Amino acid sequence: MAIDIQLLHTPLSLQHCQDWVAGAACGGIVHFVGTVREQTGGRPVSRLDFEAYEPMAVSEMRKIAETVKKRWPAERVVIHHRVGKLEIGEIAVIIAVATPHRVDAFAACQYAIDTLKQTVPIWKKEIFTDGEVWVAAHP
Amino acid sequence: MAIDIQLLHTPLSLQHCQDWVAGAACGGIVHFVGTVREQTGGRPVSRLDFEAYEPMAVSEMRKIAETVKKRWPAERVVIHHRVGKLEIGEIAVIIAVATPHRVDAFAACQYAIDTLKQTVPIWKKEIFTDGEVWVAAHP
Amino acid sequence: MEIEIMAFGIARDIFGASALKVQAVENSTVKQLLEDLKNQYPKLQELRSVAIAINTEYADLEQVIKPGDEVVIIPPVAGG
Amino acid sequence: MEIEIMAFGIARDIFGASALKVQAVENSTVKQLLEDLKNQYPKLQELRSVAIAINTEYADLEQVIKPGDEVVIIPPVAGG
Repeated sequence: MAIDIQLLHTPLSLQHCQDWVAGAACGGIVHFVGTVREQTGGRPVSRLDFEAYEPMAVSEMRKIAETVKKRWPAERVVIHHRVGKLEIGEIAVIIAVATPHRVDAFAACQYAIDTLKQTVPIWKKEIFTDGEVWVAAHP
Repeated sequence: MAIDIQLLHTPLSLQHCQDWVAGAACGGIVHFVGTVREQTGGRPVSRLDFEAYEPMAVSEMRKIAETVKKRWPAERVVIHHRVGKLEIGEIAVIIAVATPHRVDAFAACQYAIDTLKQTVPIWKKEIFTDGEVWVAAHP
Repeated sequence: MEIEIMAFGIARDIFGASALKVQAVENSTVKQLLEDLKNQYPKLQELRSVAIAINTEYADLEQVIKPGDEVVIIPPVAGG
Repeated sequence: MEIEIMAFGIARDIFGASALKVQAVENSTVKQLLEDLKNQYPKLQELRSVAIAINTEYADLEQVIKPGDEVVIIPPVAGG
């Protein structure tokens, strides 16, 4: 199977993703790496808590990877998402797509992260020094 | 300086690039990784030889990174290119761009690899079992 | 019929619990359940969106909830 | 005036050397140099493109070559 989906409670490894997607048939690999930013709208963030409805999150991530494989000539697709408490600078998500030609890898990787943010049941709470907020919950 | 340009005779490290670009101000990092494919137009490749007009290659790579910083709100830009003999599956190029918002990282990274292929004086020779050819030399 | 609803993120904070049991008539739809929940927990109305998942899939508003279904309230997601 | 031209990639194969010395009149332009080289080495005409770099910058066709310039012939590049 050319799809690797993982929801992990431990730090994500870009090297692992690269090693997994890199195949001899593919010349172009695009990785998207999402990390925890130190501030939101100028307000300093102390930490992020991610939680997931895990079986559905894995299932929705798999759907995204399968759609990528249908729409683009992708040989390999990795989607790894972290859950739990994350410090500033830690990696929350890695998406890696390997295709014979690079234009497809860019388009597919961008589709995957855009869709992940819309459909995968994962929630994050930003912890500030003086409070906390569920990200994107309110209009 | 927020730009890291390297022309290396030794294997490239994606982890090194990630560690270098990952800053606390950036939520989105896009890496392009170009590897040596096992075949070209159905013909099996044994190896690739890359050579560069090194001072100009570094200068042209730096121009690309500077243009990226001008056109997009990129915090960090890495362009590493390998020269010398590469085996199938080895990494020839890594471009990493870190921006506050992911859409810019995708656009900037794609611009950088597209431009690198057009302007940077690096040449590659594909070595087949029964011959060799300078890639893209002829129409 | 009794429906157990699991809650994550801000929905759990609004419910004050990670699971909730509600009474519903037989053949209740997702739409009816959402209306009841929004009436009982008005803060749900302030959210950018509220969806229901049944058995780990997003459910249509017209979908009928069956006994034994795994029902989850999905407040606005924010992965990545 | 004598111009030394460095060559890489397929240009080196066509020249049969990694550097070449050619005689040129004073104030020779890049355009004249390229025409001379293409006449002397007709295989250059078969390439997708041929450019000249002077002092590590792509040179315009009208640029004048000065004594001491670092001149490099740039066949089609193929990095990445």
